[in-house]
Amino acid sequence: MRKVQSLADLQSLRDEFRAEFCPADVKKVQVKIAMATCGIAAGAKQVMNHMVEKSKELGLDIDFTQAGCMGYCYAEPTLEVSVPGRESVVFGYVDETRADEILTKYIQNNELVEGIIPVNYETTD
Amino acid sequence: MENMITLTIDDRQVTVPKGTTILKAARSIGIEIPTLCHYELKGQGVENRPGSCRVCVVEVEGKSNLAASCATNVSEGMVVRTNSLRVIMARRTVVDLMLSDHPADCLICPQSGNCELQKLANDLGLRDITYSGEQSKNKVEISPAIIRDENKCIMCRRCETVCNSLQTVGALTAVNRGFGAVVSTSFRMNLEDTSCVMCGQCVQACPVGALSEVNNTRQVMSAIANPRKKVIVQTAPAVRVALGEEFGMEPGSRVTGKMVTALKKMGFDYVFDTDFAADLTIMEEGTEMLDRIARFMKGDKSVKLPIMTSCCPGWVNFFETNYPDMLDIPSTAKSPMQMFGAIAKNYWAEKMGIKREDLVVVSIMPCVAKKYECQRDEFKVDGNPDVDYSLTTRELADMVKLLGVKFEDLPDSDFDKPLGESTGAAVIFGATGGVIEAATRTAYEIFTKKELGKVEFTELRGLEGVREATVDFDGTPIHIGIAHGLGNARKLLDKVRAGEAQFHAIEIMACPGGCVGGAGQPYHHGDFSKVEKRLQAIYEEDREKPIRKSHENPYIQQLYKEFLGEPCGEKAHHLLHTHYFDKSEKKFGI
Amino acid sequence: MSHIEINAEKLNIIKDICAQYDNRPSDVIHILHGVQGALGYLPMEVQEAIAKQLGIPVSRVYGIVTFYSFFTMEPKGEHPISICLGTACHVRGADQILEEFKRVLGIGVGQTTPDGKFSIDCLRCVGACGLAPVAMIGEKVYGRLTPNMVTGIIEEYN
Amino acid sequence: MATYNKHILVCGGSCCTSGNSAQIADNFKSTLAEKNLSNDVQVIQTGCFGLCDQGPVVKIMPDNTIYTHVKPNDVRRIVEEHIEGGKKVEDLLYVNPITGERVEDNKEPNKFHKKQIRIALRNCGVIDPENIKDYIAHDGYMALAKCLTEYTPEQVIEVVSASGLSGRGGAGFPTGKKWASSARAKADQKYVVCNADEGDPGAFMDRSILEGDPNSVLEAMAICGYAIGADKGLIYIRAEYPLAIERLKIAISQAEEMGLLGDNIMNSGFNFHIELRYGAGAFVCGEATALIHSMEGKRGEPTFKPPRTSEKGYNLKPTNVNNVETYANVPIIITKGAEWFSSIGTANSKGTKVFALAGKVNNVGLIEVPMGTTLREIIYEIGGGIKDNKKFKAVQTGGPSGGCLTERHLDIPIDYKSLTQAGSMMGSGGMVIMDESSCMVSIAKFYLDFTVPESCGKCTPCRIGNKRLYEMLDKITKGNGTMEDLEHLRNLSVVIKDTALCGLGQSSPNPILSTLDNFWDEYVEHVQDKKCRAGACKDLVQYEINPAVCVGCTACSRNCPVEAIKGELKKPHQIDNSICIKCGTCITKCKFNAIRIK
Repeated sequence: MRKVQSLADLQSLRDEFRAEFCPADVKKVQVKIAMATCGIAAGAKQVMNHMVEKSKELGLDIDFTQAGCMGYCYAEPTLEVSVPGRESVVFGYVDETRADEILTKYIQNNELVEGIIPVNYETTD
Repeated sequence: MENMITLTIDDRQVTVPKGTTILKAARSIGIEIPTLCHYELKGQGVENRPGSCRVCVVEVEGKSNLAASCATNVSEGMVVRTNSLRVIMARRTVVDLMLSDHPADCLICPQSGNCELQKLANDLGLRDITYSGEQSKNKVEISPAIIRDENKCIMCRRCETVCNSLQTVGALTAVNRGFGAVVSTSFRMNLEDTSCVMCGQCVQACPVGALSEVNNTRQVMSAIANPRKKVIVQTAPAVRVALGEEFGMEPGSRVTGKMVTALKKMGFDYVFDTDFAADLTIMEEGTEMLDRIARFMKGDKSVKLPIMTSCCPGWVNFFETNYPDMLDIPSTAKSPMQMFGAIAKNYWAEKMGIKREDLVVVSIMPCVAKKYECQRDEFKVDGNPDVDYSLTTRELADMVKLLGVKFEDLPDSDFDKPLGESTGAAVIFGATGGVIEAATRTAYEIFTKKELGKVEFTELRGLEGVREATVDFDGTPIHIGIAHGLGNARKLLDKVRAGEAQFHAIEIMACPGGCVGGAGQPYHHGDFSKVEKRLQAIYEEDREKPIRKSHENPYIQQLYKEFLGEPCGEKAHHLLHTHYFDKSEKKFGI
Repeated sequence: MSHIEINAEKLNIIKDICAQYDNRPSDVIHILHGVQGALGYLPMEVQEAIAKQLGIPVSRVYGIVTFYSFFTMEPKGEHPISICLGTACHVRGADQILEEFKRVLGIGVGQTTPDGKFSIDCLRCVGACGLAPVAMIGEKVYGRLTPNMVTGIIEEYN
Repeated sequence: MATYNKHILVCGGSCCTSGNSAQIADNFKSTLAEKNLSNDVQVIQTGCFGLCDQGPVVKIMPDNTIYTHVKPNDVRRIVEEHIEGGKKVEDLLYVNPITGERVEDNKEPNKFHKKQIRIALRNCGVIDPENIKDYIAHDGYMALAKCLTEYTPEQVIEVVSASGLSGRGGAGFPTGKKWASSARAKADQKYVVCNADEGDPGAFMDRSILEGDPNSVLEAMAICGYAIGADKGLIYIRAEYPLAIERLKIAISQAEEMGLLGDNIMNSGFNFHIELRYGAGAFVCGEATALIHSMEGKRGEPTFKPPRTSEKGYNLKPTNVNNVETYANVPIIITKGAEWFSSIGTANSKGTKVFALAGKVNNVGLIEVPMGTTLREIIYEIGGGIKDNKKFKAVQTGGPSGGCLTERHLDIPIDYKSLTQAGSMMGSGGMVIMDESSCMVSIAKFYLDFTVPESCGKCTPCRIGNKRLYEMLDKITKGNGTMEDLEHLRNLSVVIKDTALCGLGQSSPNPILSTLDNFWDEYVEHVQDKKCRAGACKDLVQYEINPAVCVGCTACSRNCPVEAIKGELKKPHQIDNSICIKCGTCITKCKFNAIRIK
């Protein structure tokens, strides 16, 4: 990575990274998994590994990323799924079975599965 | 006046310099706020001010909590109440809590009568313990010189501060936390197994009975009561200027004659003076010093300088523990107390027809470490020590009190002869810089073969922690270093070790002020002005002595003629010199 | 008391860790972390070796070791079990979990099983309150515990 | 295979469930089946919407229509009018609480019902904490760049002061004032310290921020360094947080690699380096002076103030100490402005506060609410109410330094001042909800049990006083307390608060004083009636088998570890309370609820 030289330089880098990390319109399915201590303790890592494998099997092209705590400690592991053209949905209590359902039912077929957590906070942007 | 602050304490206005604490501001107008953890050796750079006992709390207008007066600086317009009901109730509760975790064996506690907690509980009128509960069960140990009863520790940290900051010995530390917190040693070991040098400054600092000296008065009284034993006593120079304090006399009162009278009343067979042996020490150490300097100047590479004094047992322990690489630097001369013992048991006893095992030598010392020194194996013959028991000034006072006499009204008596005769040079051993001054008085005359015009070397005196001076030996400059307090000693020694300082001779005393500030002296409770007054008294005593140079002591001259031969000669070497051990590997945490 | 010898291998580990911090006394807590991580615990000869490296009295090291609950002078079990007794875990029944671990392993808090496999300690809060009650075995966190899960968890390590 | 074009989300939170949301979901399913719509519209139960006072709640997607107070017999109307007819059911629509209008499309930015605003947590759960690019993509380091290029250090402090941000670690000291004090101090070296020694049992806000968004803390520390004239930052973090440490290390090295930390940052001539310092398990090290002594390699004992750490801190140099959450607020204050920040919150306290909501509440979690939110909103709307439909009893805030508040405090808008006035405190953000099964004397004892060994042992009132408080509470919970003990308990608590050296001791009696104030009857019951109404004090309860309910299945007697239960098969059993150790095993084993505590 190169060193940032100035405010303008940082701004252009930001725009470049935005296109990579949070483009205005999502073209690809994104799965974000909450991987703070509680999430990991509740099995988030295994769920993620499982989903990566399973999505390969299903031939799904998905971006998996880890994130910090989403705040739903009672429902760990939790993950957020963004499918192009749909509002993103947070699922809680995700074990391997539910992970499979999310892939085959929700992502592939727009069929919701158990464990939806309505987002109840406001973001700053 | 911008550096002055005006505030109101108990409705009285007071103006003090900025940076003054409420405690000191109150004291400046005679308002006493009780304290426990606060302990300051003024001028010695040591102040224990953790603000932790919470006894000195006061009410400051506008502050929601009570403030510790020892730790709160004054500010302009501050309004302080030191005696409101809120303050008094809080103070009582704090002391009540301390008592709830403190053994109630006051009647037989070594600190009874001197205990600051006992006094405080009494002053606050505590007659029962409201908040009783579980009491700490910690270690109690008896080392050769010091008794440690952790159950009595109130965590004031005074001992920890003197052990680490003043003395840099590092034997004591606070351990654990919460209710289990207590001042102890590494791994809760006995002091003897730690870096402790037995200097006893912790004992001097302890406000309660958690640290005290080993008490030998009972053994001494049994010996006196035993008709088969001859019991003789020697008294160190610093004792005579401090003992009076135990009887309500002014600090710095010289009570030499009364002390001798009291000792005779107690039944000692002979009352001698360690000062006699101090003169002897000067003969030996002075000769050794001149010899080393002369050989060094001639280019003898086997000789090392500086020569360092070796009278102080805390200091000897300190260098054996911390400077094992420099064991060949201190003088090999024994301390005056041990020289006295050696002469008494090997020369005087024979002369008097007393068998060694029937002679008991007692020393009265301003010192706690002497209790350890007299037990060292190299000072014993077939298990029989040259000095049997060493008592502190405080223990002597306790014994005097048993006589039921009014000490201040006792008549004066003289020491017995021959081991009771001494010079002014011996007296000043009790003050920092005194040993080296006494040695200089003799060395000068021997070296220059001229008589000294002025015997007082004021450039060697004072209370500065580390002092350096150059004395002109008739054209030859002799560089002298002096340190008192082991932290200061460490500073000086580290310089010498690093080759950053060149001295011909160095005097070191473990206790601040030298023996006048010894750990065995009456408790000064942090009032260092008492030590300064004792120091002045020492120099007065010197001025009044008819002979002020050790080599002019006729009894010393006679001793050499009759028995010892030459200073540092074969016999003198055998009886009056010793050797040192590397203790760094035997102890933990050096 | 004479020195307890510490073998050269251990001494080198200690020296290396101290050297990583240039033997700075101000880094003694990091050094203790490092040494405990490498050797498992901090017995007195280890503390002494550290003090020597740093040129400080061992009393200071000991004062620190006894102050911080993270440091231990006793060897822990191969699988140290830590029961969280934070508030969230407390109100969700952590004491019952602790009792069950004690009962199943037959040891008390601060003790190690005779075979050296397990030791039990309590800790204040893992910060995984959402999963309360929580226990840690090594660095693995077990959440939403009930007493009847305890035997199964221990079996994972047998 | 079905391809749904509509989804009906039925809230499955406990409030809605008790309002018969299961029946509602069933009705939707049967109605849709009846109309042959099962393959077009999916019905699913979800987690709590946080609209508990308006439940049961139903949301239709993708129309973003929220219906409130839905009853099972409303289902047909919704299906027929909305799903089939495409016309929304007006009288069930969610009402905008501000305008009073019914809202048809509840898609962003209509977020009136959302009680939370995520400022400190803005990136948590959003970005990849191990990739600085993701942080930069979310405007990361823009605030630092702005400060270095557009602001003087004084201006930075002005912005922070004007925002009204105050210390989130507990006491709420104004952050701008603190920075200004360090900036004023003259010294050759200054330090910026981040207090990440989160120690309150039941609190994990700081850990979550560090694990979810470590760069925001680094950026804020650099901004602080620029403002006060420090080039060195230290993060004092609990060794019990390995993941947070790992992510911080990654973030620091990535930031250094990109020149966002290090020398001559963005060619501004400003240097800033950050190092980690580990705690070692001492709660008291959360206190600033203790923390500094710990960083210096000493026992973590607090020392008296003044001097404040901003004048004489780490290595006796001016040191600014703030906690993680405080720093996490800083970058966005710089980018969005002081005015934006100060518009959130109450007159006394600006911005938001993160709480770790825990205990007997349905939605345990990490929440961030504007100052001024009420406890009721937090517990019932965000927290989804009390678990298992039990009765709310108390809420504990501020950890061992705080207190327990009750029903009558639920509608206080919370900020630093109001919580202190109510007898608790904000603290670092632990919030533990208790129901009727919690004994308040035991809770007070629990906190003292924590404080006693966590006291550093330095000052008398904390070292011995807290121990005595614990002993008195222990005596009371064992049924040996006297009314005099209650008096002593209060008196000693007051003196400890008044005389202790540091914040830990000065606040350690708070759990006792607040429970004495709010639950006096419960204390008296323990003392006079030897009774614990919560059934938590083992020495004060008796177990009893209700013979009318017991079927004699022997499950209890077989599982009793001390053989205190006797009885013949298929006949009611009895418990011998002289043997019983009140372990509770029988209660969990009994399938018939026949065993009760009295």
